[in-house]
Amino acid sequence: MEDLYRDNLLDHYENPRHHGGLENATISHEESNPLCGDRIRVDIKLSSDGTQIEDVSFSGDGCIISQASASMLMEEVAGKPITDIQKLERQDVLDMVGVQLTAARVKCAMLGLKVLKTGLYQYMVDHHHS
Amino acid sequence: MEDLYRDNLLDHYENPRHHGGLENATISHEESNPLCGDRIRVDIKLSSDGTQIEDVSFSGDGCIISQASASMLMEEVAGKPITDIQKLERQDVLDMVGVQLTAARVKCAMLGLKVLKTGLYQYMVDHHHS
Amino acid sequence: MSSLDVARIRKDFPILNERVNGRPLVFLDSAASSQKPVQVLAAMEHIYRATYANVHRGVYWNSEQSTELYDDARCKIAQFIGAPSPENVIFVRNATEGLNLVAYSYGRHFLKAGDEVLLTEFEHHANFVPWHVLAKERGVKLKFIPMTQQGTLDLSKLDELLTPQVKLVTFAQVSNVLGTITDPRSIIDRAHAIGAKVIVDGCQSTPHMPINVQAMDCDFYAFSGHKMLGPTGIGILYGKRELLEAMPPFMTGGDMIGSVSFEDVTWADVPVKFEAGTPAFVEAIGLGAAVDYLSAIGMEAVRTHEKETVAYAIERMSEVPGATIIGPTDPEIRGGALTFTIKDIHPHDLGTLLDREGVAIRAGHHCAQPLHIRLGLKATARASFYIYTEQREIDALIEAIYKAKHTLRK
Amino acid sequence: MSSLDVARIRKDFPILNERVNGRPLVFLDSAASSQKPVQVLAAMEHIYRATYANVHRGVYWNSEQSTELYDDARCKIAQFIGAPSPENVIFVRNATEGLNLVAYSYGRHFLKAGDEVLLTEFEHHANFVPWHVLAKERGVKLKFIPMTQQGTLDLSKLDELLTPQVKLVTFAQVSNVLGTITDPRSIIDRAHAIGAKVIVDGCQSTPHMPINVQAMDCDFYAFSGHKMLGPTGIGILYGKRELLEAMPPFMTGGDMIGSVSFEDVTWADVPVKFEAGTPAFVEAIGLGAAVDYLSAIGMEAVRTHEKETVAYAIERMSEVPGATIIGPTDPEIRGGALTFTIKDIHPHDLGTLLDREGVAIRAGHHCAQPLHIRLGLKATARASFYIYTEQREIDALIEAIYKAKHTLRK
Ligand SMILES: Cc1ncc(COP(=O)(O)O)c(C=O)c1O
Ligand SMILES: Cc1ncc(COP(=O)(O)O)c(C=O)c1O
Repeated sequence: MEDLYRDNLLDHYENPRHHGGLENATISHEESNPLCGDRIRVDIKLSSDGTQIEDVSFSGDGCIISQASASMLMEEVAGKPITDIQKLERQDVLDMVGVQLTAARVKCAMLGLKVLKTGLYQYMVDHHHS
Repeated sequence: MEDLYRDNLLDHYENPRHHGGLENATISHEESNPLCGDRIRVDIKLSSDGTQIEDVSFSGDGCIISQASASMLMEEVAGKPITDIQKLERQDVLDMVGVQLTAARVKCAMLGLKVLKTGLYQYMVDHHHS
Repeated sequence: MSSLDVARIRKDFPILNERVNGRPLVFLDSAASSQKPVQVLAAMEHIYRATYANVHRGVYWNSEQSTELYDDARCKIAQFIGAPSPENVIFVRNATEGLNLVAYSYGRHFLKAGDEVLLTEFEHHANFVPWHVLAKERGVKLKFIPMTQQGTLDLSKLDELLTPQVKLVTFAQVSNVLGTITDPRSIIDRAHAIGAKVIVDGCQSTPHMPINVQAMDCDFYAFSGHKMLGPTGIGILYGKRELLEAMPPFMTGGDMIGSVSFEDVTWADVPVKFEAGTPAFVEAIGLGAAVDYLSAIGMEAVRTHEKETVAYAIERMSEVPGATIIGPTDPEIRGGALTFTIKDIHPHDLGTLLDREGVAIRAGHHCAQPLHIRLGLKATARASFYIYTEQREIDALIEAIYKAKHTLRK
Repeated sequence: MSSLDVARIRKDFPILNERVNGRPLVFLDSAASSQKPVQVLAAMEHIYRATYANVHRGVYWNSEQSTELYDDARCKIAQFIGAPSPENVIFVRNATEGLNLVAYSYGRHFLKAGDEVLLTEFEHHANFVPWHVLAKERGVKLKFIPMTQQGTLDLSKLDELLTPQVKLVTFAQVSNVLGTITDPRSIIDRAHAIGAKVIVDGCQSTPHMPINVQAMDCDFYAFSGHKMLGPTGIGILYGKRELLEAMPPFMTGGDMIGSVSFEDVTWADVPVKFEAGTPAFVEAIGLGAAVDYLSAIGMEAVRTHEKETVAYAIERMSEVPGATIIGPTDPEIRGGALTFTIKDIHPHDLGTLLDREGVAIRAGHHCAQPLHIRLGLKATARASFYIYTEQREIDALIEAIYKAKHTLRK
């Protein structure tokens, strides 16, 4: 217990980084976990050559795990090349969260990554087709 | 075991009484037990005033229990007033058979009685309506 | 002072001695599924260890024994719910299958475009989605009985809602979220007056109070065995005889036929017509043992115990700063489930934090999303009680909530 | 010499030490339903005694534990039948429900009047009646692959039968009466060539031989847990991913939804889309344990043992005056069930007489009335074998038949 909702996680929940949305975002994508109602939107501003995440911000509501892990994820990806994001996996998010999650709560932690990746993927598909 | 297929039952099976059908039957009714394929037809000749079973005969095929108990039943009801037949119950047939039957086999033993009673009942309903 | 000898009852439930996360298990999720007494486990175990064979049509001892026990179970259950005969009782997997059976076999054959189904806003998905699908497929319209602020049904407009187009009315006797107990007769009589048939979802009532389907006069009644001390994999659909006889089968196959030829098939009599294939007969016998167990305690006493328990839980929860109780707070019209929210704590976080204290509650929408939309909530927390629930477990719940608030600085 | 250590295996089946009618039980009805090893019983008992809670959406330890064990069982079963992924595996009550699911969800949505379903004359009612009902309801036509004198499928006319109207082909891999083993590929490849989908009824094959649904290339595959050491109340429908995804749900309710509002419902992904309501998850875990047990023995060894057993049974039965074996007498193409008649003795009488000797066989039409019509028989007797069957039990069967003949003076 002492571990699960430890200060770092609570801090991210109460003081979310990269939070509140972006004006002039290149990409905006939102999803919710229908089973628990957690909802996250990610706004991404790409660099002009479209290879880099210039800025990123999330908004949403839900449990501590989903919101805090989204905040951690934002910190992690801001300023990174898109190719880095594509390599991000489940385990990377679990490492950021840094505490033991049960299977049911892993889903909460993954929502941010899912929204981020799906948003980027859709953008790239659209971009490619145009 | 010694009891179940005892001589009396086997005797009725091998030498069925009132067997082979009637010419000029007043009533003929046939049914089969769909689950095991046992089949019995009962032919009844009523007395001219319609109150008495003047003669009766069965035919059919199936297991020893169904055929032997039909034979015993025929012996029992021949010459009896219809009102007696209406009173016949499950237990009466079990008493005739005289051996312990398991639930699955009781159905076999009851086929003859069912055919007899249904035939009589349908006749009476038709008769009443005409 | 409880109306049940809970300490004695708890001895029959080995799981209640287990520890979870280093703490004694405080199991407060019986509304999702109850624990099982050793008597139920022993009844099933005995079959598998000593007498097992498939039911029906076997002419050897083991098979006849299975058939007899299966038939006995049906009789016990019929008696338990006040059915006129075991022939009104169909074994299904769970309440969900029972409700789908009605939607497929009755709904698809007796409802047509323009007909209406009247339900409530607090139905479990099991009693909402099948009607939603029927509605889409057949042009049937769904209408809803509104709720009062308190979470009870507002029946003041019922007669207006009961237009001649309404062919089916269906509702949960006890809501699995609000806990609201609805008097079935208050709806059934008025529905019958316009010729509608009524389905009662008895999932949250059958385990917890005396039930008499004949007195209730419902046309169909569905419930699950696993919520009332029985095993998983078994549930019941009760139906009035003449309706069951008029309905075509749902699933078809072995056992439910009269005879089969290449050209023609006839059906067995009810209830067998609705039980295709090898039934979950060991589970049915387990449910029979569960019904024996409940009958021995007495369903009046069960209800009294839960009324006391929920009253105490309401009292304790009302003290908690930031706690909001969802649904009626009058124990007379509330079943043994207490749904609540804690200000600024997401129910999932609360569930996880309570779990670390060994306290098992449910968090989420409890398969009642439409209701949560109506309430304007994404999720809620629910603690639910049964015959083995002790007051000290409510105390443990409350204590764990305070601890969670402290951990999260709320 | 058996390929299995039957004596050791029998120690895991407590029921095999029981006496019936004063005689040691000789259980020869495993084709109807098998006995269960203590390992399977222990797996289920442990859940009920130590960890039980409902699966899905619970955020506390017990519920997560149930979910994990349930998912594990699905993985084990997928592996056991060579499915590409656990997502191809749907839990149902029994094979009958699996076949009905296909008839409702695939059949009602992808077949139209004038289409044809090709089946065999030896299908179990579970794989005949659902198609008969679909045919009547939708103007679909049923056609039958003929049989040879020997009781195998006559595939010489298969290409003629496979007209463009044929949309579905379905057959039992092993007939529950004739015992005939059909090589699925001999039909599936030709059916696929004309674009038909193929369902294999694996009820009598999955328990008895290695199965690989991918190698077989069937589109659907159904079987029951209770015939393969598992508990009652659980069965499997395997389906190819793209088909399952294209199909609408069968039953609807809790757990199988994506989201639900008053206006709209979305479905969960396969396989959950097809599992409405609280699943028989304890039974599913029991079936997982059964699959572990069978895998540890090895399905090749199981098949070899049964081939030896049925060969011995055929040999012994052939000596009995008046005995007629129904179906192939070549053990290479015969599963572990021997169906027979004894001249002038009705199978029910034989069954009763054998029961008095403790020998349990099945008598009747074995839910295959059309086949019995084709064979010109009302009923037959069937002795069926499994991993725990010993040669001395075949000897006991033969001896009991002689005794019955003597009692009935035949
Ligand atoms: C070939 C075959 N198909 C289907 C079934 C039906 O199985 P269940 O009754 O378990 O659904 C059986 C079992 O009797 C069978 O042998
Ligand atoms: C009111 C109500 N109806 C239906 C159901 C569905 O029960 P099952 O999942 O056992 O089919 C439940 C259980 O969650 C319930 O509480």
